[in-house]
Amino acid sequence: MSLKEQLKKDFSTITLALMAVGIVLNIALGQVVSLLKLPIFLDSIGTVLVALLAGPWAGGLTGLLTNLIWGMLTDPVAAAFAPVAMVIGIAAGLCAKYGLFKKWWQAIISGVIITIALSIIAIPIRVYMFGGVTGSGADFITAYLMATGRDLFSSVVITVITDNLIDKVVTALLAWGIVKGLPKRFASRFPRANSVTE
Amino acid sequence: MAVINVQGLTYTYPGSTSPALKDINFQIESGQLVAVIGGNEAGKSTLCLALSGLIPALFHGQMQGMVTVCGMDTQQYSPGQFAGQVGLVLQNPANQLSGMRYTVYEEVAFGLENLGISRVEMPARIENALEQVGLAELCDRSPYALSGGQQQRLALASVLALTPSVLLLDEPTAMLDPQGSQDVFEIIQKLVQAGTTVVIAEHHLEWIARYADRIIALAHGEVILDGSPREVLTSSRIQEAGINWLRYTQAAHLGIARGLWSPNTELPITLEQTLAGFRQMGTTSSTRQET
Amino acid sequence: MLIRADDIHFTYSEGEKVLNGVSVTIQPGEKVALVGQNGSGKTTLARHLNGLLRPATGQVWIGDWLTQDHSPAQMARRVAYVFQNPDEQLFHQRVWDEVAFGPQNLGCSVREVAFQVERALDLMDLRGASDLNPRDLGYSGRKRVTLASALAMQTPIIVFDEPTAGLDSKEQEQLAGVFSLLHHQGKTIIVISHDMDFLIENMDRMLLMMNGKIALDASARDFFEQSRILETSGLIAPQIVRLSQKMGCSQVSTNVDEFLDNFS
Amino acid sequence: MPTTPTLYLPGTSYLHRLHPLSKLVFSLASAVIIFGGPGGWVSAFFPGLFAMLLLWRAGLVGEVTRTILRLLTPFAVVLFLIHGFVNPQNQTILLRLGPVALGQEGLNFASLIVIRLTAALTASLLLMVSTHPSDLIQSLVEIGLPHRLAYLLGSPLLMLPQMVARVQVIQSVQQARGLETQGNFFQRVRALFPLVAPLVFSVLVDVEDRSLALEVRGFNAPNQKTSLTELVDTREQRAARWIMIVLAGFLLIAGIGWRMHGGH
Repeated sequence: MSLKEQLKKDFSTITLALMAVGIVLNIALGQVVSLLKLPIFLDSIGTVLVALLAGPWAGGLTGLLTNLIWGMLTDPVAAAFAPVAMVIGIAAGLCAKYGLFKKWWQAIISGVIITIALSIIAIPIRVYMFGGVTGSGADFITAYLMATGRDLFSSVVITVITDNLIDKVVTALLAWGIVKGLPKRFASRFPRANSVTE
Repeated sequence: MAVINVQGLTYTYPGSTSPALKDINFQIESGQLVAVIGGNEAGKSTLCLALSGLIPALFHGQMQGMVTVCGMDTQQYSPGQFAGQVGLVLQNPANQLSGMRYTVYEEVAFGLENLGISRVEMPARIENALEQVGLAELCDRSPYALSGGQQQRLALASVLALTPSVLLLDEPTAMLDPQGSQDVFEIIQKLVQAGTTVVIAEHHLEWIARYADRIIALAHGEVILDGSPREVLTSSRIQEAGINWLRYTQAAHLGIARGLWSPNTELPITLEQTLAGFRQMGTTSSTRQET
Repeated sequence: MLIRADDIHFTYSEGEKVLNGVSVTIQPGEKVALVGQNGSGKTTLARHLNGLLRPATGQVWIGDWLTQDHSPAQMARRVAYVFQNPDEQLFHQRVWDEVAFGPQNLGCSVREVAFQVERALDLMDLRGASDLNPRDLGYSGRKRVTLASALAMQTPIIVFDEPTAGLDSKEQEQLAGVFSLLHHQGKTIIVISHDMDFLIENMDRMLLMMNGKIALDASARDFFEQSRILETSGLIAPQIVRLSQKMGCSQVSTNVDEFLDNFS
Repeated sequence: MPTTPTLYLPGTSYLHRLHPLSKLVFSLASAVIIFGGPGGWVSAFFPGLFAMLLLWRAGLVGEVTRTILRLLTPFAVVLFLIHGFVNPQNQTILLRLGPVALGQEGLNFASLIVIRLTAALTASLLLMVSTHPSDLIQSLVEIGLPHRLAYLLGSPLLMLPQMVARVQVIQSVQQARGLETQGNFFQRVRALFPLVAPLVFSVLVDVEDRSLALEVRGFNAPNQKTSLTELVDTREQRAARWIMIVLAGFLLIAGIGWRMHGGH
């Protein structure tokens, strides 16, 4: 089957519109966070939502494309982290598939699993391409850890996990709450929503 | 000739227990302007989707009966095949922009590109469509820089460029201000004059009363009335459908008891009919007094 | 509670002047309609009344509060504002909780919240829906939830943005009933709307906005007598007004009964 | 409503006129060489310098430099501080400031990273500033990118401003319901769901309409699609693209070999 046919089969037009909206949500929700001055990014909530509603592959693609588009919009550096965003979507979709998004506490566990999965990809990129630095507040953690004598790699491991843990747990909880609250008619268009609501 | 033929149509959305449409039967002749009215949840939008072939193709509900549009059975053809035959315009103009094109001109081209129209043929069709909706001067603007009314006209142009023989409009003016609604209504009138078949779900009764050839009233998914505007809009049964009479009709109806409106005169639905009816009574009563 | 705007001016960051010297006083218990074309500044003016926007120059008083001294969340104690699109506010899983959100934000006691929610649900005919997911309701149901949410806040002033849009005739009549009830309770009702047929029957006073100014401020009857200014503002007069004018009645009627009285 | 600002700078320079694929291949090949080529900073320096020269000839170097400074300055400062002062591999001490010391090894490493990123950024900006996003997408469709993926890449750019505007509306709505968005930490955490959920719900409600609108405009029509605009390609550009691909592959293999023999 060609890529074209495969895509058509997996992604109906409504799934496609959902993914496009998921990408925009990833980018737009940063606004809310900056408005509330909270120490999270929430830049993968659209990815996680798509993963819950349309499965791991749709989620992964949403994440990947979000960062590529981010690269076009403001910062080509974001494109380098596209594989990380993809892993977030795939991990969230798999968690949902195996029933780890039914209860709020399961959503927290999923948030932790997503964090671990993304770290595996994010750490090498951060260390090799960026010298372990991102230009954000998290760099203080890295600096502190290195000052206490740790090497660059293990400092970045700890930084990436602490930096992402709260964000991904909050993201997973919000996404869980939203899918739970979807109108029935909408949820019926996305049969996978059952893996959260039932 | 009937361009739309609906027979025994019953449709239930997935996950729902009661049907959204129940045993609908009607035919629509070519070149007519047919209005579908009804309260909220009466089934107007569902009917539009069924006539456009999007139900059953995209919604996995239960459909019984048959819908044929331009001789094509909606259960046998895909929405892609209907795209050149049936145009559909929805309520919210912003949701109908493709999101893929940066100018009004290119936005109209989007559908033509999808249908594989050759590059040589496109400009004439785009310009014609923009001309019809009065957006020719704004062709280089961003679709997102337009007002809601202009965006809705753009949605119309995008569909018109595909030269459909049937145009379905699902409450196209619901989100527009009076000026925007007026513009859309004028375009629709011209299209009907030019021979397009138009089915419109609309709650702006005054306009329907004046221009529709026929009205189908829905309540709870069933057709409760189907006839000329004057028949339908003056029937006491449309109250069941959650629709009040026009003030003109109300005035005449209450006027009967006061001797201001003749019980033999059919109730009015336009300003002119109302004026004529009241004046007629006024002159007859005054002549009676004189004699 | 008295509303007073003193010569307010306002410009959005894009630079276009939206309010250009608006002064208006609204007495407690008035039913006021704000009309005008899109872009005339009526929504901007309404958002000054609950402190969502603050005037560049001039002052807005709500009772003894000056809006710029209070956050929008504080202003919510005095002015409730029902936005047009219900989908842009509903987030709870149950209708009951959604309606309780406002009173809870205002710090009402649990018992007070319960009382206000029940009352508002009754008013909007939502008693049977209180345990449903608000998003499972139809459009008008969702709209009624937003109306109930505002009513439950027990503010002396309520602003409604296009309240009749998307409601069918029956639901509009129900809304008119709620308006008259609120009016009897002494609340100030401010309605932004294009629906002239609804406004003429339910509002006392009409404010026409044009180019950031109040172009006409009159009782509903006097307002529609001014046919020339209405034409330039792109408004379409209500059916009953056109009918009474064409019939050559000496006075504009505001409803069908009045028309028949005037006519005979 | 404005469209999303992107990195694209409208213009008519020779770079603007090049086929998007030529610039895309240049950017990608540069990235491969910069991060994978042999010789450390040498592999990064020359593609970066070459990209700068190309931009300079097109008169775009000023804008690009500004963007690079904006994106990389904070990053570079932190990078030099961290690696200069606290990299455990620092042995050659250049300067001692009380308890901390500036090390040569850390500075070298930081310099390498900054050179690489500057070069990669220059090469990718060469594509971004001179190519309209829709032309880039069209060029990809012409070499076989499924139009469904093209939709996913293209439509978010134009939807974004609508959604950002909606964030502001939702903030207003919930503030009008008494939600405090500027309070203490716990109040702000509490405000998160009421602000996020309606945005998500309201856009999800639109998803169905969007998909229907695409369907009725033949998005899934069975025929071959055409295109309104034509991208100009030349034989020279096609040849240049192949040369760049081969060169990047060659240097990548050389780089792997170089690393296996101890380079880094």
